[in-house]
Amino acid sequence: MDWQAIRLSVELAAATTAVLLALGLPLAYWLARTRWRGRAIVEAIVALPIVLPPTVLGFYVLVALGPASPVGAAWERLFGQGLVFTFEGLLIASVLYSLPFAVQPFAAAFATLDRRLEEAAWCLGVGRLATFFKVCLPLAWPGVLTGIVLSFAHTLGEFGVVLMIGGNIPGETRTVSIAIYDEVQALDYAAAGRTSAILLAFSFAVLLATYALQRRFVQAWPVR
Amino acid sequence: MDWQAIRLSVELAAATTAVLLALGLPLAYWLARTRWRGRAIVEAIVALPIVLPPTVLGFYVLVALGPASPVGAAWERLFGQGLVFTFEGLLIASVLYSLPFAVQPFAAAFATLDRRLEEAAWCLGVGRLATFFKVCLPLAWPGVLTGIVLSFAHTLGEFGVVLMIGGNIPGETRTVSIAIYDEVQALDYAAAGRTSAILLAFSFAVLLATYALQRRFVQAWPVR
Amino acid sequence: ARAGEITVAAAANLKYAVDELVAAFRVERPDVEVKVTYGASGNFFAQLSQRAPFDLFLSADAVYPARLVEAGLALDDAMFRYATGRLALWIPPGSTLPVGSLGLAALRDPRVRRIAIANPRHAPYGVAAIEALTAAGLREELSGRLVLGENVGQAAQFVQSRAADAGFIALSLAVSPPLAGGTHYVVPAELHAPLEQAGVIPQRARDPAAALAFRDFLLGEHGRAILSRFGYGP
Amino acid sequence: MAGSLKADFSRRFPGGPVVGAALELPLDPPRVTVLFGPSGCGKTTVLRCLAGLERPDEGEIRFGAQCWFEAAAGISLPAQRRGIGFVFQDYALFPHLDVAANVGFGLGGMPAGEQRRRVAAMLDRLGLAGMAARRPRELSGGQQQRVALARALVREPRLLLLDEPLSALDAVLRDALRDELRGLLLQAGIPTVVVTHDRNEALVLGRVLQSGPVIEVFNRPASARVAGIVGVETRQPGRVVAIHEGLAEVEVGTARLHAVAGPGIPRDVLVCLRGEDVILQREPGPASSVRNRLAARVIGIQPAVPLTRIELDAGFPLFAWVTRPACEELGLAPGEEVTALFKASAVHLLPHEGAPAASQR
Amino acid sequence: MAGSLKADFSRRFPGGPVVGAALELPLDPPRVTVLFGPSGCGKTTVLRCLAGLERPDEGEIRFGAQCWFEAAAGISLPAQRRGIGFVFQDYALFPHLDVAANVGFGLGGMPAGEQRRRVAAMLDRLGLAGMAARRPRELSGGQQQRVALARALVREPRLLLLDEPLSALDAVLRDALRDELRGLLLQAGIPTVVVTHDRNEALVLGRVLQSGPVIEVFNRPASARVAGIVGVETRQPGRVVAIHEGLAEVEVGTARLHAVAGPGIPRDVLVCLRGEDVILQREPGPASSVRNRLAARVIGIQPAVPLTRIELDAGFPLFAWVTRPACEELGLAPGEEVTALFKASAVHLLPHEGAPAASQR
Ligand SMILES: Nc1ncnc2c1ncn2[C@@H]1O[C@H](COP(=O)(O)OP(=O)(O)OP(=O)(O)O)[C@@H](O)[C@H]1O
Ligand SMILES: Nc1ncnc2c1ncn2[C@@H]1O[C@H](COP(=O)(O)OP(=O)(O)OP(=O)(O)O)[C@@H](O)[C@H]1O
Ligand SMILES: [Mg+2]
Ligand SMILES: [Mg+2]
Repeated sequence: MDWQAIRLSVELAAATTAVLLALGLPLAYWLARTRWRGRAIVEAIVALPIVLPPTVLGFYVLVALGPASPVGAAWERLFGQGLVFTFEGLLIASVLYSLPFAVQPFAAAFATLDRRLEEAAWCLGVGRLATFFKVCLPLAWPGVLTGIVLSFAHTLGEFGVVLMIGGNIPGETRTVSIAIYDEVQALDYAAAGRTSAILLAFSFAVLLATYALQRRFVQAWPVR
Repeated sequence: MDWQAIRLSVELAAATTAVLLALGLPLAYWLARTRWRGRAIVEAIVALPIVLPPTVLGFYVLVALGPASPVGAAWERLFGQGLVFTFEGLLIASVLYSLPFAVQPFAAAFATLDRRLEEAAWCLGVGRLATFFKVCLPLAWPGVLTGIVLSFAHTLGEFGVVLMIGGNIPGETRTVSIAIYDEVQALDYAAAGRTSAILLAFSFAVLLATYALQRRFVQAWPVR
Repeated sequence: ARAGEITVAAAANLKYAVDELVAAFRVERPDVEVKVTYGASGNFFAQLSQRAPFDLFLSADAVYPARLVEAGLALDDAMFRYATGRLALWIPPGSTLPVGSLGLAALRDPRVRRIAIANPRHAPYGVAAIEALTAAGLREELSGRLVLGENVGQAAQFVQSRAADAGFIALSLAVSPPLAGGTHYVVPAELHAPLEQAGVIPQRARDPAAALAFRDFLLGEHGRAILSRFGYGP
Repeated sequence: MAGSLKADFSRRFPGGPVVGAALELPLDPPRVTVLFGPSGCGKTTVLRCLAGLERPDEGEIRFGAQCWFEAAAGISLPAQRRGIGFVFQDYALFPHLDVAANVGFGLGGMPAGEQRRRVAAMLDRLGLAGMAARRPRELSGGQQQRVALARALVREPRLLLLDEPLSALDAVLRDALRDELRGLLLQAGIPTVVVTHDRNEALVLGRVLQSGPVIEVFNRPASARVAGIVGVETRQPGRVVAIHEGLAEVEVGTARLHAVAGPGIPRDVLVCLRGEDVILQREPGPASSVRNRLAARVIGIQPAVPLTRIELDAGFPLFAWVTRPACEELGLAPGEEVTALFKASAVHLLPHEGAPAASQR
Repeated sequence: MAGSLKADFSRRFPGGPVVGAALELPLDPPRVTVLFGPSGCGKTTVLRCLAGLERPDEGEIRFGAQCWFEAAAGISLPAQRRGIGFVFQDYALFPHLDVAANVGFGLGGMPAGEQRRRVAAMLDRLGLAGMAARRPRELSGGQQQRVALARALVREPRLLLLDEPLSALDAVLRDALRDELRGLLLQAGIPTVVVTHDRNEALVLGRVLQSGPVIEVFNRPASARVAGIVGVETRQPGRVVAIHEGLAEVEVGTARLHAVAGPGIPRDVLVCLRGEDVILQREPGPASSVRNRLAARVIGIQPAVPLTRIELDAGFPLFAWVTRPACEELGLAPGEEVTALFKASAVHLLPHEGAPAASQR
């Protein structure tokens, strides 16, 4: 069993989700609140990455981040190591590809918030940032959780982009989804089945725990 | 330019989204409303398909729907044609794989609805189904739209499952994402770039129109 | 009206050769329409096991066809060898790596930080690449620099994008128009087991007659000539 | 419509109180019934149970011959089929629909023209003309409340449930709407249950729950609790020392009162007296039909509209409401001595169960 | 705190009305100012502008020496830094937090123990003890309103804005809380602006906007509009026929009245008279200080609490409020002839601008 691959996948999924929260929450909040007319353009662009087949997106990202590209070259000068075929490269690609799965549900959740609750918090002297964390985030929780779950699960299963950027290097960039793919391709269905079963069981446990725990929150919702 | 593939992709994405609306909305509504303790299990299961690499999921679906399977055999008896390597087979696989992208945002949107508005509709003699369409759906619109956009866009870009179930048969099951993939594989980057550009432009136009139009709805939200 | 229509499932490394074969076949048999689907042989195997509607399967190796014959899914219980592939080391245009003079030993150069190969777990060219490196006594030294593509096509892309500095790919690919600008070194055949490529006509072929016709064309003189032009051995 | 609305049920909130109700309202002729009670006593809960939005844990509800709810048989008619109109305490307007669509929401089956006509007429009636195209969030609180009212009324339901239907309105508009509402209800012949805190509203709109006509409840509250709610200012424990000829003599503090005594009056009573039944004079004055005539000292004066509230010590704390001119003419000021007069029939005796009535809430 | 809250601004709603305000409230000593106005006139909008939740289109707001808003300079201090407390018309409680967390929400910087102590004390004070762990949706409407009040008060803001703070409460609780609230405000020394529809609330809590002490406004409304709002029942157009010694003689309908006349009274006036300033007698009685003494016929009787409203024809429509005992003693009934008495000082004359005042809303 390729435990290394499983660990790497979980790390990648966790890191991707964390980055998406950090980037996606402010972006989504802005999208939900701005009255700027160009908002629809940004929303449409955010959704675009998933329109391309992952391998193809991966190829373009590979070119964009490769050592021949300005980004890749700059990175290499700074860190003495290329961006592609590294965990950092994988992370960037995963974040890009999973962006819509996080930002869209976040933005939808913020859009339906009752603004007056925010106003009430402001009137209590609570700053905008604190209000965001203490009022908006808990109230938008079902949508935020959806974004987290979709990003995390999708990164676990992602394969095309990761293969392209990562190069399938055991212990470094071979994720469990690539491992399973390889097993299927090698007609080793038994091994593929075992690895899939472990991945599914792990994911199921994580998801179940998440949903069971969130019930507590959700009970707060339906404002009677 | 492989217009056939583009047409097929759009048809598949539209059909998938339609089926996901029909299946996903009731399922999501139920998930958001039920007090059954097993709900978290169903929610976790719904999210599972995206944890597996698409090709691997496609492989299992292929086996599950293939002529040797009970489902495939029954279908063949009924319709005189197998399920795999047909549009119908593709549709089933796409729906399965995109299920979480639709159901999760739908459910999150329904979970934050103010139940009292539904109650108000019931008290006005409006039945549950009509209330769903006239109250719940418009109020959950940002979340529902998110689910639609994610399903549609993701089906356009989907490649692993579609390749496995469809078999990449030109004019029958070769979607545009597979076509681009093939072009990249053939190192024909010019063709891949052209097809990608068309796909992206089309998607961008559709998404932009969608988001621009929905502004009208969204203005109704923030319950002052 | 056409006498027949067949769909060929062909390994990705055949792309350029088979496109030309089809064009030539069309001249000979305008009544038969040939559609080709390129992809991973492993996927085709899985699909054929589920009775995919392919009339001819041209695998990248001999294992998948053998397994289909074993499973009783091949017409006449027979597979056919149609070519032997050759492994090539390819470096991108502009690279000054002296592959011409040093051969595989050129990979020792410290400028070579990444070497792309197809995944040896399931891709025959990947297996051959490992065998060649082993035979050349470079495996230990270079294994840390390997990156694995899904197939030789992806290995080529790694190099093309300069993400990798050299790659083991099929000779047929190295001589194809998109890669012709680079430099390649044909790995001596003795360094790896022969890359036999075989095919079958699936039992459920919709038009076995037309499929047989295309197979015979492929195995015939004209066909072999085209294949050899694309770097395939007999 | 014959018969009555009979309800007898209870609803337990886990971790909260138990709300019970037992009421019978005749449907013919249609009446307006007022649900009065302190904040949090369960008024909204009772309305929600009647509407079918909340399921009681026990009991039953019948509307005429129709069974709406029966816990034992597991019957519960859904809200849609009860034919009610409900105005929610916080309006519950549809934020995505404009005012006209909100009001017309329940008129689904009707031809569009008829629908439009009715909506327009109702908006006009409630002073909302010209706002048909606004969204709820573009309305003030009082405007929203009127839209909610219009939405419920326009369907001409067979039972109307109003939870504080006028609380967000200013005095003038409330007066106007109160009369308008009464007119509408009488005209349409819709039996109605109203929750309100406004005593005038209760009086104008209908009778108070469980206790006959309105005036009756205000004068003769059935319990110390109700006495507190309807605002009987003076509530003092007393002891009945004698009864003859239907007149009880009651000791309250250091004073003695006369009160009309019903049958079965216990020894320990709660003496209830409304402030506006107390007349203040400077001199004791000549004897008259007024039975109670107590010397009192003014303790405090609180001006209010339309009356001034006078706090007195008459051997026990006593409150009186007097008009402002009277207050001026009598030269009332703290420390002044006056005579307080009130009829025996104005004094209401309740059995007193130990706890001081003032803390009954 | 010295200085005053000065605000002079206007807010235009696209497709809606323009809301304007011009007010100056002294901050020292802190006062309670009441915003009175018909539904939809812009009271909530004014509060929201003061709070910094809504941006006026023009004008400025200064609090003491601090500039809160200035349209010309593009200055607008965010709500957080204005140090206000705001009770929303529909509460706006945080649904995901329990009562204690709602009330403690604004006490961020404080040590946890101190925070808990303050929250508990405030809950106790507003009759919410024992509900600390409930969620808002598990509270009744009135309980929610009190939580909103507690949340705003516990921070001891430097300006308190209350939008109908007691509307959801029953009479007894409202009386109790009104006094409690006044106590709290006086004690804490917090300048307050209250929006209310309740005249008693206005009177007890503070002075009415722009018009000096409360009693003044009720007696001498500055415009026909205000007169309507504060509930002056009798509003009739009249013509001044003579003025001497500060007393005007006014023709109203077929009757003549005497009124105290201020300077610059025009010929066409609106005669305003509060119902509780009218005394009814059976006989004309002896002469006294009462100037106006009109023969009138009873037209209608509407019982209300605490007074009965009598509609009279005295040559013009006249309303009077009398106590119930008085009503009974006088044997009032439609058609009966009575004498209506009221002092010249009770009649208030306003310039009349053509439109009949009764339809001014
Ligand atoms: N879901 C709930 N869980 C626990 N307690 C609840 C719940 N809903 C209501 N209660 C409690 O039940 C009681 C009755 O509530 P209800 O809303 O019926 O009161 P009300 O008479 O309408 O009061 P108000 O006049 O303040 O609106 C209240 O004490 C309230 O706190
Ligand atoms: N966003 C908006 N767009 C258009 N008009 C609006 C908007 N918000 C408020 N209004 C209008 O502005 C006026 C003032 O509203 P506001 O809420 O301040 O009234 P209010 O005095 O508080 O009334 P109430 O006593 O009924 O609560 C109303 O007529 C309302 O319809
Ligand atoms: Mg209530
Ligand atoms: Mg308001």
